[in-house]
Amino acid sequence: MGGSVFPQWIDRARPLFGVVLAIVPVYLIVMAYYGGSPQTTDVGYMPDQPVPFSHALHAGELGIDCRYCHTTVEKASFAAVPPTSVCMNCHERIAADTALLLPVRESWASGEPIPWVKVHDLPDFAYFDHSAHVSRGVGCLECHGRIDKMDQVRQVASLSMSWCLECHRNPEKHLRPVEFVTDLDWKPSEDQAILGKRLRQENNINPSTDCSTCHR
Amino acid sequence: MMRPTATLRIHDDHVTLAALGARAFPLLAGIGLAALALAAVLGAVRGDGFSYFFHSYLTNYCFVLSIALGALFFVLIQHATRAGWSVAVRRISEILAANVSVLLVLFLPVLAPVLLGSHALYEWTSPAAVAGDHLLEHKSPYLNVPFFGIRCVFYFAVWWLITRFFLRRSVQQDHSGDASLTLSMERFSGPALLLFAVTVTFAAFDWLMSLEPRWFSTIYGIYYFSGAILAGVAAIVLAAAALQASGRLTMSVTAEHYHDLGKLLFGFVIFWGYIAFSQYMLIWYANIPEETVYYLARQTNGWAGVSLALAFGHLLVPFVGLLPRSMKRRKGVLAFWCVWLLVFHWLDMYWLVMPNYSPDAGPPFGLIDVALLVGLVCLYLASAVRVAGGEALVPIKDPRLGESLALENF
Amino acid sequence: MSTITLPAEDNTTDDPRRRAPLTMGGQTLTSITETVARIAERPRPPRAWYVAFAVSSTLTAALILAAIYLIAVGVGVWGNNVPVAWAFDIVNFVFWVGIGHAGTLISAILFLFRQRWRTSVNRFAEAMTIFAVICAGIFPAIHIGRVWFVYWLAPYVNQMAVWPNFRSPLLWDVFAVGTYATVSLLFWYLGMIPDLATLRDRATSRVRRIAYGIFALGWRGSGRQWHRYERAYMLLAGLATPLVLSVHSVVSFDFAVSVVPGWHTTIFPPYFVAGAIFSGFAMVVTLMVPARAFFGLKDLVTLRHLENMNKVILATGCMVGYAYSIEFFIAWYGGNPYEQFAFINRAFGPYTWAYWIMVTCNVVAPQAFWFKKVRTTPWMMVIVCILVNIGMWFERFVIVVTSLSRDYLPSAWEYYRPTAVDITMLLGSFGLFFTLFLLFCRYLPMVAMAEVKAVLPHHHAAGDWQTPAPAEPHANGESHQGIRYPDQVSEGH
Amino acid sequence: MAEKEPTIADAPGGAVAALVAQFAGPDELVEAASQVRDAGYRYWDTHTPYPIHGMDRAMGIRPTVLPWMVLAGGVAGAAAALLMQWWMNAVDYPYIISGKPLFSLPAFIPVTFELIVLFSALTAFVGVLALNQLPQLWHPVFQSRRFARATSDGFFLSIEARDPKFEESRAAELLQSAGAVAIDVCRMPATGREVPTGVYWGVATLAILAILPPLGVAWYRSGAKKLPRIHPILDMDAQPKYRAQAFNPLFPGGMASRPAVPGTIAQGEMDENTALYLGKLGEQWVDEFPVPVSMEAVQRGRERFNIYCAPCHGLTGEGDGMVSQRATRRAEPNWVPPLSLHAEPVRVQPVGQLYNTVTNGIRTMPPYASQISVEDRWAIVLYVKALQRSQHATLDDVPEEMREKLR
Repeated sequence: MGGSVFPQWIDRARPLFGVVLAIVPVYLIVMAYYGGSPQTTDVGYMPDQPVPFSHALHAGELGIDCRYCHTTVEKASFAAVPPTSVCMNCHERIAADTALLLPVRESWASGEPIPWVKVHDLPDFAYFDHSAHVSRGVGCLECHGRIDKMDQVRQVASLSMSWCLECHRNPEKHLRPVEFVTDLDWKPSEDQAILGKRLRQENNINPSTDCSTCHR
Repeated sequence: MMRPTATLRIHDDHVTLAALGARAFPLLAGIGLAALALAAVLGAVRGDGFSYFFHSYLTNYCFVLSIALGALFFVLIQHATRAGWSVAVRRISEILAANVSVLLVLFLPVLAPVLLGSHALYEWTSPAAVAGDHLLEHKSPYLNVPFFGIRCVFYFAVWWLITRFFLRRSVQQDHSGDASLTLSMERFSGPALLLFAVTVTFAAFDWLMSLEPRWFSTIYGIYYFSGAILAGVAAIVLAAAALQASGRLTMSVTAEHYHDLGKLLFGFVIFWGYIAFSQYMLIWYANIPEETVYYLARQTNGWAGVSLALAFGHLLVPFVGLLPRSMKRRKGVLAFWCVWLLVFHWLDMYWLVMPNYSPDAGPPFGLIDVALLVGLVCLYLASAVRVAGGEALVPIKDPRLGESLALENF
Repeated sequence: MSTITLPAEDNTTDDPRRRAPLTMGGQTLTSITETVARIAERPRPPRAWYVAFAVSSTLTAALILAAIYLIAVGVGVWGNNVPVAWAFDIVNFVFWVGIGHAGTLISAILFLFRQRWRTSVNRFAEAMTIFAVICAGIFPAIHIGRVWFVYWLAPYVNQMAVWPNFRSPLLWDVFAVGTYATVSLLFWYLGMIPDLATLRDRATSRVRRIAYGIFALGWRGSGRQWHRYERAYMLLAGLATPLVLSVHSVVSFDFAVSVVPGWHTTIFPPYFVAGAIFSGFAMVVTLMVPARAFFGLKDLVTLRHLENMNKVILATGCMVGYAYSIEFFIAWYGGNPYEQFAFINRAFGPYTWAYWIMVTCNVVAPQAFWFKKVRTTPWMMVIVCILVNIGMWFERFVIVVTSLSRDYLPSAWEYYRPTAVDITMLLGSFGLFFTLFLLFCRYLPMVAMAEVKAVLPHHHAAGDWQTPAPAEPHANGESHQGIRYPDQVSEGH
Repeated sequence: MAEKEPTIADAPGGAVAALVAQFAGPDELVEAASQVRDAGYRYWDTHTPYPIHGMDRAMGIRPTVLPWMVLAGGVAGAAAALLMQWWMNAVDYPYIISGKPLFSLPAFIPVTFELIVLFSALTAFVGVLALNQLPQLWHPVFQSRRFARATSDGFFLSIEARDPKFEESRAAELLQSAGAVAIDVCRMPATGREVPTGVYWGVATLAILAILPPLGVAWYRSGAKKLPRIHPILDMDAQPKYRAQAFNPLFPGGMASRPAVPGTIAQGEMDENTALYLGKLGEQWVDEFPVPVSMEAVQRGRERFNIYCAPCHGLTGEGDGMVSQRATRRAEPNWVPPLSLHAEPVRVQPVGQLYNTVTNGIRTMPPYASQISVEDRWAIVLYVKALQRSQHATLDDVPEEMREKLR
């Protein structure tokens, strides 16, 4: 049986096959990185909330400080979602009859909490202390973005480990005077590098990068 | 079945020392004795109770001994593997190995003072040092003078028996051509290797490791062995090259043999590096004070330079140097690397012994070291010349000689 | 000494005046091809193959089920406890990695030592290596507990912004075993390309021609190809030789860099390597003896080959015995009470049975190979080799379990008992090994045909002292039957 | 066999591609190879079942560059390993482990060694295939029927037609005189020369299909998503534990955080000090601050006031906060604008009463006890007092040296 089972063109097509074979692993790796990146999987999470609460209105237009509602941010490890009573501080009298606020009133009446959907949710194996950051001058903006411009809250940072570490290793870029932590519109009055360095020294900020800092 | 050319080669070759031996022996013996005498005088002048002399002597003795032991191992392993390629150089290694009686005599300057109650070399020989020292007391059933002496006698007896056996049989075959002698050497080579392993290990423990009697390392015997085989093979190459330079063996030993010996050198350079690294790495990593103290002494007070010199000179440089094929096939180049390796093997012995003498003052070196090296090497060579006598320098009737003469590397 | 005639059935002569033939039965180029290729070309293997395959694949299935159960439930289904956190898993890992050392050793080191007898057994042993490394790789991967994160061991750019710890011996293992598996596979495959081409050219069905054709890569056995091929083969052999030493040394570092009594001892690297070769060769012989009888390879894999391997087993067995003794001696000599306790506890403590199985099988049993009769009698050598394999498994068991079970703190002392999952996975790993091995026997050339042909006497006679009788070719076109040569070969220089 | 004429087998097909000659044995082939080499051909080769000793010389093959490639591979492996370990463990992720230096050469040697071997071995393998131009599944010599023996027991020599010196009859003559026992003429196949367009179409289709996944990911990445974060392996991501404000179906209201049992007094909240906690002593509002009065307290009070009070009361306490303004704008029917804090009734209130208002609310103002701590409430009262004072200051309040200016 003379001859190869393979036709002659097989050899001519070798460069083509070679290129395809070389591209396939590169393609798969790039896809895994691109598709698996937290930029893809995490950023942009914008769930519908039971009440169409607008931060753009309350925090933006009305200028209510974050801490009016999220009262624990400065002293607890978690940033509390306000209880219905805080809503009712105003909405007992303002827009008290609107349909949009019906779930709030129902909650107020029944005592059942409003099932808000958590947007910035870290994995359970990561320990995060909110107060440690806010009370040292890491602005809300650094993690949450311009909440005061969002009608519906959306995750803007990846909240991945490398993202955390980036700041823990070089905190200067992300520091501001403590009194401005909630000021989403704040701009440094001097070079951020110099300011950050000074603030870091003044406040003795030495973020740990030990595993047990976050995984405890 | 030998090719006619191969058979002719061995018949035409100049394979005995003949007159050279008669000339060289008195010269070597004279120089050796004179150098030893000079060293003894220098040692006495120092006025340190011969402490430096003994340490330097042990360094140089272990160096010379390692050449003989390396050559002995070469003989044994060739028989154990029924090697054919090495037959042309096997007699050289047999002769280099069979100097045990002289080595025993030369060991007396180490052994006798120990027996006579000197504590210059070994701390554990001093009852004052042992008393109250928990570790030394614990080890005293092993580390005591009488048992030390008995073991020394045992090592030399074993080596004497083995080397005699192999040299005698081999020479006998030169005359009788009896192939069954080869068979008997092959059969004995296995048990001989076992005895060799045990004696070399414990000799290294006794003579070198016990210099620092609180320290220990299970790989120590293999460490000494790995350097010894390197020294032995290097000596075989140099001996063959020297004999060829004197017009002997010019047809029997070819570039192919040098190539194979060079490969062995290359392999054992790596093996030494592997063993040395294993010992260092495991002690460095575990970081237990009772073990690291050994390396601490060798990387402080100027000893770090010696340690680094060993890493480069004993491993990295010869590794690169012996890697190309052409380096192994050219006699002159290979001889250079053999001298290089012997120098660094000597430094290795020095590194084992001398930090014990001057852990704080840094590496000492003086005329006394040179005199002892020259003296011991010359006496050893004189003995080798005597051992070779008038016999052939190639096992001329070995049944596998033809195979060796026709050796061709791929 | 002109022509030497030998008894046809035995080439185990010790006569130093001649080299025993490497192959028996008057082999020719054609007969070698026929003998080896026919095994892979049978339309269906004999019934015994099916029986063996059924058994081994059942065990493999058990392994898979046990692994799934373990992954689903957790590592707690093993008998591992505190402080014996390493037990069967690491024992099996070290055992299989050790078994995997024979192949590359035969292929690479014996190649460099010009031991021509290796040609008949190297393919077989290399295949074993790869299968053993596969079996070995399973255990540490599972032992990490979250097997789905096994890729974390690799240093890749990740969103956690962390890198593996290169100062950890466990990561060295990843690199060592990974490199070893890769290089062994390359070496095996490169050596097989000419033989795959043989199978391709003999294939009668289109499927086989395509399948073997693809894997033979279009090999034409051309002079220029052989030239580079031989050089590449030698380079790979040169690389694999230190590699094979490094792999088990790195495995030994897992133990020896620690400060656990009984683990931290400097002789571990060479001792582990010797043990690995020891167990690997024993496994080769154990499998080779039935395989050569079963597949009709007795003329290619002769008693001489087996005897040579048995000698290596004897030599490495003595090295292992040496290491045991030196360890014991230094444990006393070192004067460290913990070290002393560890060794006394090994020999006379709760695991005394394991220790004495180990000593009996590893040190005493191979001493039988001092006798030529045992070295050259198949059933005897198989018994010894099986004992050695058992002993080497127990060696790892003794090292791992006895040292861990008696921690520094007596309050943490615990006796280790394997669970059913442990035992299933041990047996299952054997099942996987034999399954792969049986597939190899069925579809691939078991003997390196091209290499055996190359050591038939005529070939290397060109520059050799053994000039054979002039060849008498019977070349006559279509009915070319190959060329007969005298069956007298040297086994090495 | 030299006297016997070789058989020449030809087959139908296109142009001649190669001549394949069979030889009786290796020695004959080596001899023939040196003849063909001397004849000056370039594209020719020998084919044997195993490497023939001496063939390199006979064919005039120069030593391959492969060893140098492998050496380069090894050096690259060493460099890559050392750089990688240095960068990863000593620079980018420095972390002290078991007291070892960040760059620990002894510990880095095993991996360095393994990568040297790995890179060298891969170079050797890829290099030998590349130099041999493998895989090459089709070759003219495969056209020869007898060539199949080249991998078993035949010894062949082929001369390809692409050789500039090739001429069929001359080449055949040369092979005959060199002692060939048989010669096969290999011709180009009539069909199958060109790569079928289907292959290109297939590759193109795959290429187009391959664009879809990245496009999909890009789309998902760019927009807002209703799906919570996708972690393919959740593992310990969701642990069986409850965090603050999490949902737990076991409890009423689904609240995982349990409220304190009624009557519980947390540490530090034992409100025995009624002046502090209630702003009262008996039935009387306290008129003195039960906390230290300091500038820091005023600052703190201002900050808290701006957070909690300013939305309605305005930053100056005039009652013109943003919320109030918006409610007024929207004409909320239930909305009652807050009283100015500067109004007389408020100004005269004792601090205890102001504190009570913050704590418990008053009229339409809700209580703020849950949002503001006791200390902060007092701070706010302090700040309110300061605010009020600022609107009703007398000249006596101005420091002496400044009074002149005001006049």
